[in-house]
Order: sequence, then C-alpha cells, then structure tokens
Amino acid sequence: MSLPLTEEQTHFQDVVTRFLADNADTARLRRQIELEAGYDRETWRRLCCELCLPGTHIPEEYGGHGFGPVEFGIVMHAMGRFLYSGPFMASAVMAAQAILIAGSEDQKRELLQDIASGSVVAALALDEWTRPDALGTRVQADRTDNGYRLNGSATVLVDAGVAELFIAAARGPDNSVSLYCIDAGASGVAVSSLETIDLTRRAARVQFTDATADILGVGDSLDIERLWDHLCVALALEMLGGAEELFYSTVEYMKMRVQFGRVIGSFQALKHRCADLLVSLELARAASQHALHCLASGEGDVYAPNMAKAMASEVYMDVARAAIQLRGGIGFTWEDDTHLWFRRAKSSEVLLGSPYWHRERMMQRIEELAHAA
Amino acid sequence: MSLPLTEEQTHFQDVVTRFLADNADTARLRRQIELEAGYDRETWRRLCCELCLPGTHIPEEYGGHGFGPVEFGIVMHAMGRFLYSGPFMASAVMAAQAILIAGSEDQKRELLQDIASGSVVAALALDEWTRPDALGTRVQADRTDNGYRLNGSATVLVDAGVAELFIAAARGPDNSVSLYCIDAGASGVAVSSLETIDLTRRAARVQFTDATADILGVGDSLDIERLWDHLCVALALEMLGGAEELFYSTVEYMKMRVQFGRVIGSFQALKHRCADLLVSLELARAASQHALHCLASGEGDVYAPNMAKAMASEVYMDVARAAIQLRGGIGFTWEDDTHLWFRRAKSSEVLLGSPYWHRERMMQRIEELAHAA
Amino acid sequence: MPREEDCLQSIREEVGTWLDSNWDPNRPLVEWREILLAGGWAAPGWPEEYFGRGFNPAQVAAVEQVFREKKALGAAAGGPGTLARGIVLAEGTEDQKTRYLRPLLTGQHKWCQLFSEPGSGSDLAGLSTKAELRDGRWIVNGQKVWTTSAHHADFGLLLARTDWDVPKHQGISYFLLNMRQPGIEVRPLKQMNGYASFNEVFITDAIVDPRDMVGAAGDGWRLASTTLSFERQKFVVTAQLEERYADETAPIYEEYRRELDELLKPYSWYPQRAGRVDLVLPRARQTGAIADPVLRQEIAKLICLDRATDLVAAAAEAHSRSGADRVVPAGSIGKLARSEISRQAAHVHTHISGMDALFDGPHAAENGLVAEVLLSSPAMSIAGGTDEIQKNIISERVLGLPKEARTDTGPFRDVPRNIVSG
Amino acid sequence: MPREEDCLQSIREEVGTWLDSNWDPNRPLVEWREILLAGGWAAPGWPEEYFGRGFNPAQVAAVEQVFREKKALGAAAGGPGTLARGIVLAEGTEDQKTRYLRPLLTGQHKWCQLFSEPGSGSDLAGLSTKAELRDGRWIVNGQKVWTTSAHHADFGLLLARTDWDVPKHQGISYFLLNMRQPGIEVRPLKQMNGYASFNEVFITDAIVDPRDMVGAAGDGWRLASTTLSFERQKFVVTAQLEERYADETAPIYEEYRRELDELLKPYSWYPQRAGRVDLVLPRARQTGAIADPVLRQEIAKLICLDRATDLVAAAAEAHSRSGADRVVPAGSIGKLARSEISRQAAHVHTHISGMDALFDGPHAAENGLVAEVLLSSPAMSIAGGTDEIQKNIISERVLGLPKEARTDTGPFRDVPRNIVSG
Repeated sequence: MSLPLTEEQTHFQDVVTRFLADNADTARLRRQIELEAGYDRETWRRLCCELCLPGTHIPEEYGGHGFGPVEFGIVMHAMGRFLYSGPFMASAVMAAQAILIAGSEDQKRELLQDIASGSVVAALALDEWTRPDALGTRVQADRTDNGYRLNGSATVLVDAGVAELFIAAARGPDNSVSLYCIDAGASGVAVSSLETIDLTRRAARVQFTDATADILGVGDSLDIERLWDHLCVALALEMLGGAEELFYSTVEYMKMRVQFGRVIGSFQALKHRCADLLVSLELARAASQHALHCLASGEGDVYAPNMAKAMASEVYMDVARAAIQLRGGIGFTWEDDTHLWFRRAKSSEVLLGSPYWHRERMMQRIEELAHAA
Repeated sequence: MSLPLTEEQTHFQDVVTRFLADNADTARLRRQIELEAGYDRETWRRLCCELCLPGTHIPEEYGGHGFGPVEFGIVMHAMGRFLYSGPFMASAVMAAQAILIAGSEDQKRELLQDIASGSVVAALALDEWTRPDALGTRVQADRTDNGYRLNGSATVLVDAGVAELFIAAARGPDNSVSLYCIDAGASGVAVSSLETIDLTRRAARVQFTDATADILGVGDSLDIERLWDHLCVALALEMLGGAEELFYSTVEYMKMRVQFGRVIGSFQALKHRCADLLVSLELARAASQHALHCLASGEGDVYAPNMAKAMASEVYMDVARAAIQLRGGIGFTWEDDTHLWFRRAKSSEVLLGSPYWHRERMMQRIEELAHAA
Repeated sequence: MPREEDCLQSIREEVGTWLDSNWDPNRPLVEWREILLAGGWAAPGWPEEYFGRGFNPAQVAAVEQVFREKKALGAAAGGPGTLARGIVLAEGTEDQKTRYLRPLLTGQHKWCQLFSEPGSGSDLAGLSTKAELRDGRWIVNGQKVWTTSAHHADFGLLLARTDWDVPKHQGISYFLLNMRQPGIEVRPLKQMNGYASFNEVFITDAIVDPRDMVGAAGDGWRLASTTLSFERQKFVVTAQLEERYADETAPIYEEYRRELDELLKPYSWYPQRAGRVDLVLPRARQTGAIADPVLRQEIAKLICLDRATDLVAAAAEAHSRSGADRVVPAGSIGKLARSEISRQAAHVHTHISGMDALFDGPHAAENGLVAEVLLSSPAMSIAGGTDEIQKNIISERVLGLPKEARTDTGPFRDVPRNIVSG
Repeated sequence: MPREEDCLQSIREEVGTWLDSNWDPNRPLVEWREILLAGGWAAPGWPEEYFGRGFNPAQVAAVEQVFREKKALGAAAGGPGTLARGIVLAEGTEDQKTRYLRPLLTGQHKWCQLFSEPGSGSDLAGLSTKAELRDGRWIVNGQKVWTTSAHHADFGLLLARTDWDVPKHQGISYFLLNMRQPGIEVRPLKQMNGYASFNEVFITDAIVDPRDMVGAAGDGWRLASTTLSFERQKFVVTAQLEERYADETAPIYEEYRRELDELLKPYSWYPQRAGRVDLVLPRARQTGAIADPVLRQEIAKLICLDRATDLVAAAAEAHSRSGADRVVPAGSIGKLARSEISRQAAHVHTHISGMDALFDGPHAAENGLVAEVLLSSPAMSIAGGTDEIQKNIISERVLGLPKEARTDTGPFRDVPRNIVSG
C-alpha cells in the first residue's frame, strides 16, 4: 500500500525530478543517440557527486545513504520518466543489488562504496535476461589455483566501454550458478556494442575467454530468485515512471491538437481510451509500490514482484501504442519523442521476463504456498 | 469464400426467415420457457411438414433434399437468429450427422428418412460435450449375444421426453469409441431433465443401465474428429445467426434510446464499440462460411472448423455482453429479451469446445500438416 | 492526545453504566429503541435537539464499541433509511424532523429511494415524473424503477419535475412521499439472473402535502447529490451488518435478525455479481484446470486485477485519511476495475467449469453459484453508474479533457427524451 | 461469349504482330515509350484522341498479357503518376492533357501528391495551405507532409485553400504545381523505424499559372476524392510491379529496373508494417516457442485474424464482381482488421523472440526484420486513414448511427485549427 509522501520525501522527489528535467531532457538524449555515446558523462558525474543518487538505497555501512523503499521508488520512477540513459540501473541497481545479495561482508564493503559514490561503474553480465532458470547456460566458471576463470558470452545493459567491473552469472564446476566479479580491463574480456531497439538503454556483448574472476560470496549457491525479484521491482517502478510520463504528455497533446474544428481530446472514443489507460496505470502503480514494500519488509505476497512486472509491462506497452496512435502520423516520426518511450516500453516488456512468464511464476508460487500450508 | 446467393437461395432464405419470425418469436419462446415445455410442438410439426427443413442437408437417397452447404448455412443462421428451441439441432443436425458419418448404408436408409421427415426425433447422447478426446469415458458398451448393452450416463441437448432415439457415444470392449443406437423407450434407459443456463436449449441426463443398443456402422472405429468438425461448423453458423440478430437489434435500440437529450447511438465511444463488433462479426462470419465450404468440398484448411468455432464463440460473447451493457439496466431485466441470447452465447461458448481448446487443436493440425509435408 | 482518550473513556463508562441499567433483551425491539432515543444514545452524533449529543465520529465509534461488547442493539440499520435520516436532518423543516426522524431511528418506518426512471438511467437529471400543484396539494404522476425494498416501504424519497420551462437540472423538486396511498403501485422487477431485488413503482395521481417538499421548488438536483453523499456517513449507532448475534436467542435478537434479513435480501446475489474471485482457485484445483497453462494465465490476470484494485483502494483510503490531495478519484477507478474483475472472473469461471458451465440450479457447480456468477456479472458494469459514465468522469474531472458538447441545456420541455410505456 | 473471345484473340494477334516489328530491348526506355505511344499501345484503355483505343479492362489485360509474353515493357509504372494521369485525363483541360499526359506515360515526368498537411491529418479538408491570385498568377504558401517521392518529383497534385470565407470543403482548389521552382523546399521526413520514406514540402511564394488549375476554384475537395478513386484503375499497360525481368540484361531492362527501384524504395518496410505473419510459424519452430501452449494460443489468434481477413476480402471481391450490394464496406473493415493483425503479429513476434526482441540491426533476429516489425507496426493503424476514422465510417455509413455533431461547418476563417511551426 502506498502511503502519502512526507515533506522530506516530497522535497527529495522535487530535487531529483528537477535535476533530471534540467540535465537529462530529450534534446540531450538525442544528442547522445546521434553520437552513439550511450550517455552524458557530465550529467552522470553530477548525479553522483551532487545528488549522490547511486547510493540512495545502498546501506550506510557500505557507503550509501541507506534510504528506504520510498526514496528508492522515487528515484526509479524519475529515472524511467526521463528515460535516463546513464548507468544508474546497470551499476547502482543491478550490480549493487547482486553484490548485496551474493557478496561476502568484505566484498560488500569493498565494492559497494565505489558503486555508491559513482567512482566505479559496474554492470551485471547475464547470459539470459528473460528467465532466471536459464542463467548460466552460456557462461562456465572453472576453478584455478587462486580463483576462477570464466568462459562464454553474456550481455550487459550498458554500452561497450562504460563498465569497469562486471558481475557475471556463470555455472560453476558443481553445476550451480554463482556470481563472479571480473575486471573489465582484464585479459580474456572482450566487449562489443550491440544494436538495441531501446536507444536509451544500450547493450553490449561480453566475451569471456579464460578471464580471471572472483566468486561473490563464499561459494554458497546464489539465491537467483531473490535477486530477480529485486531487479523486477526496480524495473517495474522505472517502467511506471516512463508510462506515466508518456501518458500525461499524450493527454496534454490531446488538449492542444485540433482536428475537425475541435481539440481531439474532446472526442469521446479517445477520452474513454485515456480513462481505461489511467485505470491500468493506477493498478500497476499500486502493484509496483506494493511489491517494493513487500521486498523491503520481507512480508506480504511472495508473488508481488511478478505481479508488478507483469502489470507494468502490459500497461507500458498499452500506453506506448496509444501515445503513437493518438498523435497520429506525427507520433510515428523520428522527430517526435514518443518513439523513445515506445522503444523503452518494448524492450522492458521482455527484459527480466515477459508478462506470460511472470504470471506463470506467480501461479507456481501461489500453488507452492498452498501446498506448504 | 462466401459467394452471393442465387435467386432461389434468396427465396429459400426469405421463406425460412419469415416462418421463424412468425412462428418462433420470443413471445412464444417465453411461453415455452414458463411452461418448461422446451419447445413448441406445433411449430416443429409445421417446420417439418410444410418447410421440410430437417431434410435440408440430408442426401436425397436417404430421404432428404440433398441441398448444398449454402442452404444448410441459411437454415442454421436462421435457427440461431431466432434462438429456435425445437429439436432441429439435436435431431436433424447432430444425430443425423452422426448417422451419416458412422452408419452403415442400411442404417442410413432406415434411420435418416424418419429424421428428415421429422417423424422421429433423435438426439446425440454424449458423456462429454466440450472435447472429443474425452468421449466414452463415462459410457461403456459391452457385447451381448445379439448386439450391445450400454452402461453409464450421458447428456442430450433436448429436454427429457423429447427424443425417441438416442445416438450415444460409448467405449467398446476393444476400448475404441463408437456410436450406438438406443430406443429411448427401451428398458434400462432413464432420462431426467437438467437445469440449463441456456433457456432455449434444454438438456437432459440419460442414464443407461444395461440398455440394449445397436452399434452404428460395422464396428470400425468412429472418425470422431470428422463428426466433431461437422457439429462445430453447424454450431458456428447458428451462433453467427444469433450474434448478428442481437448485434443489429442493439444498434437499432441505440438509434432510439435517448439520454442527455440525444440518442445514445450518437456517442462516439458507443459507435466505435459497435464498429469493432462489426469487424469481429464479419471475420467470424467469413470463417464459418469458409469452414462450411471446406467441409462440403473436402478441400481447404483442415483447421477451418476450429477457427470457425473459436471465432464464433468469442464474437457471440462479445456481442452478448455489449448488448446488455449498451441497453443499460433495461438489458439486465428478465423482461428484456437480451438475456435469452446472452444465455445461448454463454452455453455455446463451451459447447463442443472452448476457443482455447479449438485454438490448441488448430495449432496441432497445422503442425501435423507441416510435419507431414 | 491523552485528554481525548480520557474523554472517550468517560463516554465508554457513561454509556456502559446506562446500558447496564437499561438494556434488556426481553423487550420488543421498537420499545427498546424508544428507550434508546429517550436516553440520547440512538444517534449520539446528531445535535442535542434531535436525540443526539453532538459527538464526533471517534466518540460515536466508542459508543458503538460498548454496545457491541454488551450485545446491545442500536437504532434501525442502514438501507435507504440512512439516506432519509441524512437528508431530513440536514435539510428538512422542523415539522419534517419531528414527524420522520423518530420512526426512522426506531425502525417503525421503512423508506425507499425514488430517483431512477426507465427513461433516464445514466441521465438521472433527465427524469420526467411530474409533480403539479393543484388545490394546494402536489399531484404526482410518473414511473420509477430500480427501487430496492419499495414493496415494504412506508415512505419514499422522491424526485419529480415541477418546472418544465427551465434547464433540466433546475426544474426538479424533492419530496417525501407517503407510499401507503392508492396512487402508488409497486411491482417486482425480475432480473436476468432470476432474482427480483428491485421494484418498479407506478405513480398515478399520488398526493404529497406541500409540507413534505424538502428545500424549495427546483432544489431537487442539489438535494439528490446531498442525499447520495450520506451513503457512508456514520453518526448513528447501528449494529454492523455482519453482526447478527446468531447465538443469542432472546426475542429482541430474533426480531432484529428478521429486520436485517429483510434489509439484506435484495443483495444476496451481489457477491456473485462481483465475480466470486474467492472461488476461483479452489474450483480450479478441484476441476484440474489449475494444471492448464493457458487457464493459469487467465487466473493470474484475475488475481492481479483483484489484488491491485484492493491496493488502490487501500492507498486512496490512506491518502484521504492523511488529507493529501491526489487528484485521482479512487471511486471511478475502483468501479471500472471491479467491472473488469467481474468480467474476467465470469470468463475464468466458465473455462474452469468446462461442460458444467452449461448448467444452472442447485445441482450445478457450487450449488448453482457459478451459474449465478455468469448471469449476474453483466450488472457490475451498469449498476451504480455505468462504465461509460465512469470513463466520462475520469477523462473530464481527472484528466481535464473537454466535456462532451451538450444538446440538453435548453428548457426541459424542448429536450428530446424517451417515451416510456408503463 | 465466343464473339468476345474472338475479339480478344484478334487483339492479341494485332499487338503481337506490332511488337514483333517494333519491340527492341536495345533502345533507351523513353525512346521506346515514344514508339509505344505513337503505335497506340501505351494506354489502350484510354480514348482514341489521347493515345488510346477505348479498350475495356479485359481487352487491356489481353494486351498486357502479350507484352509480358514477349517481355516488352509498357508505359511508366504506378505511383502518384497513376493519380496524375487519371485526374488530368478525366478533369483536365485540353491544354493540360496536351502538356502532361505524354511525359506521364513515357516516365519523363515524375509526380507527387501534395494533399496532407501537418495541421490536418485525419481532417484533410481542414488544410490551410493558401493560394492567392496576384497579378494573374496563383501564389502558394504552406506546408505539406507525408509526400512520397517529392524529392525527385517534377510536378505535384496540389490542394490549396483559395477561399477562407466559405465552409472548409468549399474553399479548396486543385492545382498542378511545378516542383522545379525556387519556392519549393523538400526535406526528408524520418520515421520512428529509421526510414525516411516520405517528405515534408515547404511551399513559399511558389507560383502556379492559372491554366494549371484543375476544374474551377472551389472544386478541390471533389477532385481530391476523384483522384483517390484512380488508385486502382487499370487502363494503361504497365508491367506488374513484381515483374522485374531480373534475368534480362539488355540496357532497357536496366533502365527500367532503376525506375522501379526508385518507385518502390519508399515501400520496402511495408511488409514489416503489416506484421510479417509469414515469418511467425517458421520463427516459432526455430526458437522453440511453438511448444509453448500459451504462445500457441496467441499464434492461433493471429492466424485466425489473418486468414479471416483474407476471406472477407475475397468475399467482398466476389460480391462486387457479381454486382450484389451487400452494405458492408470491406475497405474499412479490412483496414481495421489489418491494424489488429499487425498489432497481434508484433506482439507474437516479441514473445517468440524472447531476449532477441531487445536487439536491432543486421545481427538481430532475421537480419533485423523482426525489430523492423516491432518498430513499424504502429503505422498500420494510422496511415491511409486512422482506425478511429475507419470506425466512424463503419458506425455512420454502415450501421447508420448518427454523425458526430460538427463544430466546423461555418466559414473556414472562423474554425479553430492548429498553428504549425514550419
């Protein structure tokens, strides 16, 4: 259940929103896209140094702010709203969360500090981004005298050259999947850019060839599902931010655009389409907030992350399709910004599991609980 | 592909439609419902004697008219349009089709003549009406000295006391499913009415206890799928008749009903809902016509019956829900006729297989063809 | 804070003491309520001059709690009577208050609401029941519909048109109509699911004394909105509807349960109308549909919708308690979501049931409850404001999109309307 | 019947003989077409006074067949030129016919269509490009959009407003605009899928000679509708667009293939826009998604839609050939159905592809064709009349529901419209 924001939280939201509105607008986004630079390093620097955002949710003992779920939700929503293209999601959310879940105390202390400060950009390197049960099928870890070596190929959600540290999932000698820490500059690590549908979230292929790696944690098998749940909820929150931004900008467009001598927002069929979308948005928003609080408290519906991701995926695509349709031909042009959100919606739909996958997993969890009871 | 009707076909359509409009209107339907009589015997008598409809599609050598698929389609459409509640579907379509597919020459000659003339009402008695692969799980046939005896229970789609002859599916001693012919008055046959959602298509349970039965055909295993295909296409055509009647009556209501000082048919959201329904209706109509011609010619898409039934099921329910919604509270009253069609739509949705079942079967058939090729 | 708690505690003690000396489950129900009124405990949230004590909601809740602990019964419960009490207290004349409030609280008078008409469903203000002043009395003619409990109502809250030459919202007046007179005919209205939870009311030359008009002529539309806002107000001590004191055998409880049953009877199919989501998983396990991957998707969609709708409602509640002003009216959103839940639930129940979805009646699935879901769910998107009206509200009031151009703003006499044959 | 066949046979013989003595693949393309015109075989369906022979469609088809057999090339193919030929022939002055028809048939002049504007998409008649008569010449100012091939067009079919004091449909005039003049600026318009198949055309004080107005001032709206009706007419001998004579190496074929490529280039993504239903089963088999019962449902839904849409089109064709008058306009229904097919195909392709749906470019699934489907399908429900316009057409023209109340029937000058910044 989402509670009203406190005064401090509202202030925090304003600061984050204003910063991104000023420093990560679509004009800048487009410049990065044209340059194929991936993201604006100056904005990222300020976001780290001035706003200290990467540390928002990282516990204080590991160098972060240790803010609660509400603040984390605020940041993710804003990131999605502005299609922020820097490595926040990749490093501060995905890689950091992986370390928090799998790392030893020492590793957390050592690695998270730099991620929280932004002085190191890390990225989660997975060989499969749509279902956790297929993780580690394309990356193999073997023991060496003083650690591990990795072979195989994985994908990271940042452009080539951005990340300095990879956290990769690999199947170890005992066939269990663990996370490994690899220096991006190490020998045996080759990174190449991938062309992505989502222009504001680049990806790269990482090829490991006998790359030296440290295992995260003490070799106990990874709680993949817990990690996946955290990633899904962060993504769902981000998606809601994008969907809401796109939805409200479409409504504003409809109040302005005239056809047949009246604003198109006065046509009942279009009004009702917007009403339907708002209902779906409110439901998905409640589901993602709920999932966030379930994860933070360790209580409540165990399937909440699946529900959040499934609903966010569907509503974002519905909004994205409607946003183009309601703009007509203009919405299909490159010059109009709508497609930037559409592309994000499309890639987020499958990332970390399709709505179908999540609904199936949700049913499995419900039945597991029923059988356990 | 549906071709335009010839002059004779148009005349035939007019005659059938006028007869049902005059003799099977909802006032009469309601009287039968209140009396729990199931159907109006006088209308059925005239439909048999004056219009000779039960013989429409039965070949001439078996006492029918041997009309082609177009005339059969016209009759089914009209039956569905008026929710005709007599035993046409049960006897002239379902039972007759079963005999045509499974019966020996002698049996066809003996049984179909009376069904075509209407002097005997037959009914298909199945233990499972939603999937052919489950047929015969609840009725067992055992050999006797001079035939078979049946045990188990099945359902017929006519009220108790209506049918004089049952064609029942049962599993024989060799575990294959065949059809058997049972006199409704024979000992060991007990028939009891069932309460149905569809008030215009009654059903009854038939309990067989060592009931004497003749096997249809010469004991070769039944081509269940072929029978099922024929039943599905007949049902899909009937459903389209009902869906179109309900749709166009709703459109007429919308031209008359005033709210906020204008007819409700002038509200764009409602207009667009009707346009969407018309598209679905036209697609489903084309699919059912196509399936009818595929079956008649033995050519074309093997999955056409599945496609026809799946599409008819969905559009009929969509139209039925919309018909109530667009009438508002009035559409939810008993006095308004809409619910009679809604109930038919709901029961037809699952009868002979849900859209889900048919789509799955369609994919199986596509893949079987692909592997055969 | 401690002072407020002290105050509540002293209220609890006072009402406890009073109940100890007055509550007697062997009295007839109305007689007990007369005592309750005399003691000032029937409507403690009301002003002192009308049986009350001017208590705030927290104080009323404290009183209710003591009543419940002692299994003492309160004033007559809910239904249209709640609306009648509300409007008479807020807008009635002294004379109306004197005549109507007491029997409303004792339960001696039953009320009904006469707003909707066959010709004006979504467009309530388009009503055409006519009231004319003749020889100093209002003569009413017209037809009302969807009237719950009209068949045992003594009085009705009536909207009727008194001026046909002004725009539609301005020509409506509000009356308290005596239902026990020759000009009133009540007929049960059967629904497609077989229940007859509502009535049609035919009004032919019914008479209303001018002193039974609420407010002034033409105030009807405003008063109707005010009336509907009383649906959730809580200033009177009434038992919770779910508390039937089923184990108590004293005569007053018997009488009370009869009163409750009569009140609740029209609503017995409402859970089925809402879709009986609670039955979905148990039935899917029972029929084996739980193993079907395609139906699992449909079930999961339903659970998502249902769960998220509860979460939206809870968040709205939390926001409204905190006084925060989010612009989203959870009412219309929840209403639309619950229509969708009901539709999806009916769909899922159909396919979980398979062939059993063909049958109705006590021998069918879940004793016919599944069939009742299938045949009741269409009402969910109509009753209490259609989906279409909710979407207008959301798009116009929340999203700020322009209102539909109106063609009914002139004198009502000239506005096109339905001809209803009674 | 035999007489008609005889007649076709004699036509076949005549054109065969003529081609035998005239067709020479070593001539330049335009030179050959001049001969074709002189021989009367370029546009046999046209009247005799304009390069034709007054043949009916069956006779034209017979001529085309012989051309194909002999691999002889016909008049310049399709595109906006077809519309230009149609309107000039049907409504042009003698002078216009003389100046424009010949180079249209030889392919020396390329044309484009200047109807749509940024401010008037669905509402084409709301266009605001202005033509003013100054010193005996029309001076045109405004902006056009979605113009295919404008960058190599010599002339354009232009709609411009000449009267602002009459209702919008009445103030539009129709011009033949010379694109090779300083007042015309053509800019490519890039779409969200990365292609730039269209242009924006900025018109600043462009000049049209009065003899290049088609019809009278104010006839523009009627002429625009007439123009669009020429999209399917077939009175000119042109090669089928799918026949490229790829194996032929003579220079005329090279030249011809270049012409075709230029014409077809803007449409290369159209199959992806339509959803590439043909790729669905092969890809599902390849990725293993074919084994997923949930995706099988989605694939089956797509196949149902796609198959039934073809069947509706075939039935409409049969009905129209038979002259039967079913009221259903297969056009709008098919258009809506194809939007739905494209949406569902994009959905299915996404989930068949799984993680591959994240990627674009030549290394992605099917060399990027799948990504192109995902990024092109939104155009399907917009281009050529939005879904919303189709639904208006169906509900009003087929179902007879009332038209939307209009607020734009007064003088165009007073009608609210968009301000477009060029």
